[in-house]
Amino acid sequence: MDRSYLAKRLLHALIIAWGVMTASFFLMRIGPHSPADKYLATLGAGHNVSQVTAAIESRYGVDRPLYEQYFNYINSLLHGDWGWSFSTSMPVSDLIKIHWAYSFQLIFLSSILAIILGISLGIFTAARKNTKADHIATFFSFAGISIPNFWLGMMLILIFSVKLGWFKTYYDTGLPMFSLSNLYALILPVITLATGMVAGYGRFVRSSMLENMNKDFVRTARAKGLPESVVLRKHVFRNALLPVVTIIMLDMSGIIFGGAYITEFIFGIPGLGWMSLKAVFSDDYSVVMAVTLIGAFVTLFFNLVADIAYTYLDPRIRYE
Amino acid sequence: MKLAAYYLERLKGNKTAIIGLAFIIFLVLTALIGPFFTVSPTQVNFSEKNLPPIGFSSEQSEYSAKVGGLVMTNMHGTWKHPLGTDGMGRDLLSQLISGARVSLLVGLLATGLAIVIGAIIGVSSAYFGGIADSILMRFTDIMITFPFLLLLILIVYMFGSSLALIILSIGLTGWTGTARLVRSETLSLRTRDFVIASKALGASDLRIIFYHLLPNTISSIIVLATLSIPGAILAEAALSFIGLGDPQVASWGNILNAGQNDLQAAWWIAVEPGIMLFFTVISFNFLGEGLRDAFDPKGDYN
Amino acid sequence: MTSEIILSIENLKTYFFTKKGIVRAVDNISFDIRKGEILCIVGESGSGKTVTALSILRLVESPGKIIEGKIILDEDNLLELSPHKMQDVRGNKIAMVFQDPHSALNPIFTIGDQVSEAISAHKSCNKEDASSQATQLLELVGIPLAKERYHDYPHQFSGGMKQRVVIAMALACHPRVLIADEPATALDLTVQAQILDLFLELRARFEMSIIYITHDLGVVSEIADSIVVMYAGRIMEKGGSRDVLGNPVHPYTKGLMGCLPSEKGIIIPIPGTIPGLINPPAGCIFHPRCVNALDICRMERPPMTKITDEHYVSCFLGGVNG
Amino acid sequence: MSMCGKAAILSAGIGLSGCLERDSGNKTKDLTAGKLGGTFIEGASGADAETLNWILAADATSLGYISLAFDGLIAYDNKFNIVNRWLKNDIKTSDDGLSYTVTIRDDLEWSDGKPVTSDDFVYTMKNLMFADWMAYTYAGDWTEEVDGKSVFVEPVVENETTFTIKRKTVDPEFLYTVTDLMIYPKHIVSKYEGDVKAFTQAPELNNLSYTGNLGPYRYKEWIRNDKIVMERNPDYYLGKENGEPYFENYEVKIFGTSTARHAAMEAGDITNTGIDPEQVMKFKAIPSIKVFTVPTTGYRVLQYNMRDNGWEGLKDRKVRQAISMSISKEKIIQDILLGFGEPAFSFIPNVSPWYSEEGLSKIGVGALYDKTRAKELMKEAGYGIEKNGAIQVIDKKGDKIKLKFFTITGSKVHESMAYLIQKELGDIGIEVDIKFVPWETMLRKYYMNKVPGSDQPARNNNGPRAVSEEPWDLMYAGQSTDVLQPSGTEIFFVTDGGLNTSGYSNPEVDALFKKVHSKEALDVTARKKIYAQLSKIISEDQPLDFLAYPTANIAFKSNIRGIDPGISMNYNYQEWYFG
Repeated sequence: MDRSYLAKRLLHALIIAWGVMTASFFLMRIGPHSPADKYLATLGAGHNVSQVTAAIESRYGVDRPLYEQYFNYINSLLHGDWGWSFSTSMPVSDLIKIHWAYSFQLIFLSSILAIILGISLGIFTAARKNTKADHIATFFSFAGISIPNFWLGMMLILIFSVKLGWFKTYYDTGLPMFSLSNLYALILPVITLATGMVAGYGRFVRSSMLENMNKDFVRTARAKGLPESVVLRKHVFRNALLPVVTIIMLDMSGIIFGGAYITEFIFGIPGLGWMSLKAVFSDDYSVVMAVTLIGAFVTLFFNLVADIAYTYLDPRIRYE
Repeated sequence: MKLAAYYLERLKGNKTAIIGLAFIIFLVLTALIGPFFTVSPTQVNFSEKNLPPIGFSSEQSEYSAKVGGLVMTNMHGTWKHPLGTDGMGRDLLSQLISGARVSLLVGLLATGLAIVIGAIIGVSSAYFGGIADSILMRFTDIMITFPFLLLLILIVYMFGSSLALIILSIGLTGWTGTARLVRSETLSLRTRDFVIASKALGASDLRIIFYHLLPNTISSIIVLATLSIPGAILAEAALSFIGLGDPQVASWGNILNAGQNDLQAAWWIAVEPGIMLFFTVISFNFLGEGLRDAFDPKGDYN
Repeated sequence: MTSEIILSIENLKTYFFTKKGIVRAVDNISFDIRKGEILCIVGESGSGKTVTALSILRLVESPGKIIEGKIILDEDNLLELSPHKMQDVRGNKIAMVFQDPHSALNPIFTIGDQVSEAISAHKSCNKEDASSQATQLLELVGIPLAKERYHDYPHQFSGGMKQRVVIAMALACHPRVLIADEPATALDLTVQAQILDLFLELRARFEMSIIYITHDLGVVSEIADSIVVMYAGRIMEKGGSRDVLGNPVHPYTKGLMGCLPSEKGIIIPIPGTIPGLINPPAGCIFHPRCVNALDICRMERPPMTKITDEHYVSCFLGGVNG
Repeated sequence: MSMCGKAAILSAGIGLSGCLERDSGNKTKDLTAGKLGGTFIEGASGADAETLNWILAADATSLGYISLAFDGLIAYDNKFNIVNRWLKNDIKTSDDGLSYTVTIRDDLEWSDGKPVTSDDFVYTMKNLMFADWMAYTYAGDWTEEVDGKSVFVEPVVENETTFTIKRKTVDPEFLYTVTDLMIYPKHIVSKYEGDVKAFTQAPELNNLSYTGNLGPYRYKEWIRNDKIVMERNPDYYLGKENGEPYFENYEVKIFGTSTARHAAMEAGDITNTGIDPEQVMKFKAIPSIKVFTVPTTGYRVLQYNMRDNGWEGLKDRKVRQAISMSISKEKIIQDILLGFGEPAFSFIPNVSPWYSEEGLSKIGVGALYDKTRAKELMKEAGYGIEKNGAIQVIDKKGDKIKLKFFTITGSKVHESMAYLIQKELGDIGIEVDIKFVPWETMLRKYYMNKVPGSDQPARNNNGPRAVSEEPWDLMYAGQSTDVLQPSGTEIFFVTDGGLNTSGYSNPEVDALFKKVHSKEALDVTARKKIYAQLSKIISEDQPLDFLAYPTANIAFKSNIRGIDPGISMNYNYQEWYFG
């Protein structure tokens, strides 16, 4: 991977980030909502609603013409200013600083678990292709992929929290982040988020393994007299890993902004997903914009990482 | 038609795909004729609140005029409401049937829309190439990069929670996969002899696109569509679950959303629609995978 | 040439159990290979040559299965060895070179790694020894600048060079038998010739026995000491190269030779194609395509008939010149 | 400081949250020893607060948080007696009712040790609350009508701890506006004056770092949408003798679902929370928990659209009475509220000192819940014909009457009400078409109105000819009244009332509300009479159907001591402790 390629990729990423930013900026503002909405119901007799609305909109800087707001926003972004969150009354950057960790620990733990379990499941089932164990595992993978994670979360709460009382029904932010009790508290959320990932990765690894098992070089490896475990681990798996790495990387953003969102919602984890959901409902533009942009950057970052990882893992690309 | 019969024959060999197909057919039939046999899903009956399903019993608080306060009653499931009732005494069976209609409608229409948009964008991008391709693909990239659920939530929140809008927004945001697939398939077809031949014969771009390029990608599109339907169904359910569903319809997500607050008093409200969702989604996944295998020319082995 | 027999295949049956039925890919074949000889297995594609080779190494994959027979190497029946012991046979006593060098090498490991891996699989030696041995092997098979190229990846080599690497891997433990499955087919003509020369050279140098699988009678005539002609999973004719090529008995062998461009430059193809192996024709499996087929050919399977001590044919017309 | 106590539309299901006063005033002389310690955790539902910068707050939750650090001038006990907080003496109203003299304690301090002075109050009013740049949402409460123009009242500093607010017109209920007065430190805020952006984003104002000894707790940590933690204020001006407050921390924890909230209470993770009616019996059976059933200031109404885009019949009082007469308040209370409520007949809750039963039409219960009589009324109004001895309710064209019913989405109580009302009206032959809409849609499309074709900006009441964007006939909503100052509710009932979205107009009602704000009403008995008369007229007129006053069930850990259960049970919360 030479420098000009990297530069090209970065430029491409920037264009896409700009596109996402612009799209969400205008999407948020063409709707009929205004941050002054929350005051509408309380505006009693004797008030000139439009005057108060105007004052409130000017307070949050949303009274300017759209293009002006747009350029102002870009300008402040370039100066590292993410804006002011008027539904939480704090700078968006502070909000993110406080809340990202809750999302991160959930996503990190789930991903690690899903990668370990998913890959093991994939190797296990591929090595036992068409056996009973494989069929059972395949069925459970399908189930894991198909189970709606919001329902899964609810069922876990119903069974393990409400009926059995093993866990709290909500996530307790009072726990120190690096403690066993915090890890324990994250068990149900992580299961909720990771189940679909484990099943998906498992299936993907399995099919990637099977595809590579039919490759001639695997037969070559066996013909050399290598033990089957070495054949699987070295020749099949290392090759099967290539597309898996890509899929996992590309999947990351989907997980963060799909599953993690919902998981935070169910368990009351005040992560970025939940914050942005609340922000949508409060017409808090800057928070939604920031989370969207972070999401886009994370996605683009993982795309880039996938690319680099691919290059690292696949000498055919590395040396071109 | 012969080809269809051939693929059907191949599909028959796949047990899980057939199970999936059977459940989908059952669901469609239920959604179509079920409402004629059940009570209205909005019919409330406050004296039959929170009835458990058949075979279960549950302790419920009720106001008793005699006592002038609350009394605990042990409620048993009745055949009148085989799947129980919700907190307003509405029949859950009929709500679930109504939910099946909603889910199938969303799944089919939203996916259909996404496929049409995706196919048009994908095929034009590949066929015209050059600048058109770059612009369309950058646009696709932007759409892919946009956090999908957040985008959906934004649109639905902004413009109102009606079923039509939900379907439209799922369709409008879900086409990127199709576009990429159709584009890559078309790219590989574009240089094939028959396309070049018809170009040489003076066929118009549209004709080439509709008569030569699209039909040749149809099997991949069918597989993708089948596998996308659960995504659309889940997207609607997720939206409803977080409170952005169309409040006028009893969709599974809406019932789940309501059930979430009743987990202690009436667990079945949250359990039942989830089971339906799960079976529906897994059926489409089974069928989709089966179709993929059936269409796969390498799939003869085993 | 009557040196000792080192590998003997007896009544080998390898079937594939597919959903549509049983494919008799290798159906009751027997042949021997002697020390230092080059035995060519000849046949059209689909005749079971490769499955035979894989069966010898017990590398037939599901749904394929070796049903019965014996493969005797050094008095051991390979089919009765434990998987672990069989592992030690592969690459060590019997090695194999595959058809397509482009896919036979793992793209993500260096060639040096893949060659030394073959060494360390069977010899307990440290990494450096293995790698120096591997370098020697690479030199041996004619890789220029072997030391420098040790750390290169397969895609950095040409097809012919890749095949040399594959051969180097196969030679890693100086195997008694080297199975080469159409090793030159995927390469262009000049390279083919170089690879053939390499085999001849190696045989001379290591006294290896080579089972050379090909559909190319031209190649066979150049290198074979003995020949096994396969068709639809069965052996049609086998014997010394001079006998089989000089005096082909089986109509199929004759047909194959007809496929060689004759001096007059006319190619005479064999009519028809290989039958489906799930429901093979009764009697002689070749009869539907045989111009000389008799009634008995449609009913009974012809036995292996001895023509000379070293020449056998499976045909009712055996010895009769059609 | 109960701004939220003023008349308001309640947007959704109500948690316990901010409207309950948290105040102190008890004079018991217990020793601190043994009481100190523990964290009080209140379980809340719904949205988190938006800001601790009180002048910007639009939501009750924000004001609830702020009140933990900020007592306010007074508090009310459960019987609505005023308990002085920051006040040194009761507010003195001049005999002419035109000036209000406020004297605050002299031991109040900002965090930097500077004393809280009357100048701070006057500054807050004049330079912040009344300032155009601020656009304070409740500024209207501080204006009066003089010569047809709306002007602000005039605050004047008398001395270090005394200030006077002067009016030009008499309004007896202005007293309650004054008692709600809040304050900013002049020496900190003055640097932001005029710059609304800087003011909005000022860190000291957003994390309450100035509150000094003004409340029992101090800001410690706020994780948005999760919890706010306030820590014990050792300098609390009321704690000088007995060391109040006794909890080390006071925490409000927000739960996403009521399931989680109830489960947390059951498990003992939280100290107190509101309980759904269905769960009350279960919680009452738990020994470590006690449940109090207390009245609230809210009431539930069915609004009738009397504007031009509503069904014409609703303009007729008889029709409204007929509809109200067909809806059983008992059923609502028993079936939906499970007995936790009282039938409502007036905008003045029955817990209010101004409540009077005299002359009240108790429509919807007993003899006035009568569907036959309702049908007769419909016929009298011209919306029914007699057929085979029974009255068939039809509109003037002879068709079945179909009414469009709206309420907000996402609340089980709202939905249940909708279906119950639909059923009841179905019995008299009126078909009700129910639509659930989100709160914002409700506001924009159904509440806000303007004269068709005009370029008026839409507002909640643009005069009698204005109509909402979408037509509606019936609307179910929750409203709340300041029980001490029910005249605040006039915005729903007077012709030009700011929240008179349904277009009700009765000159008699207008005049009576005016009277409440006049010199005549300075006399409490006279005022009570006016209120009684208003209640009577409105209950006859039925501009809306008052359905019920719900009561709340609030669970506490049973080891909490010092609770005085009632409508404002939090008034002495700083004296509570873990026993």
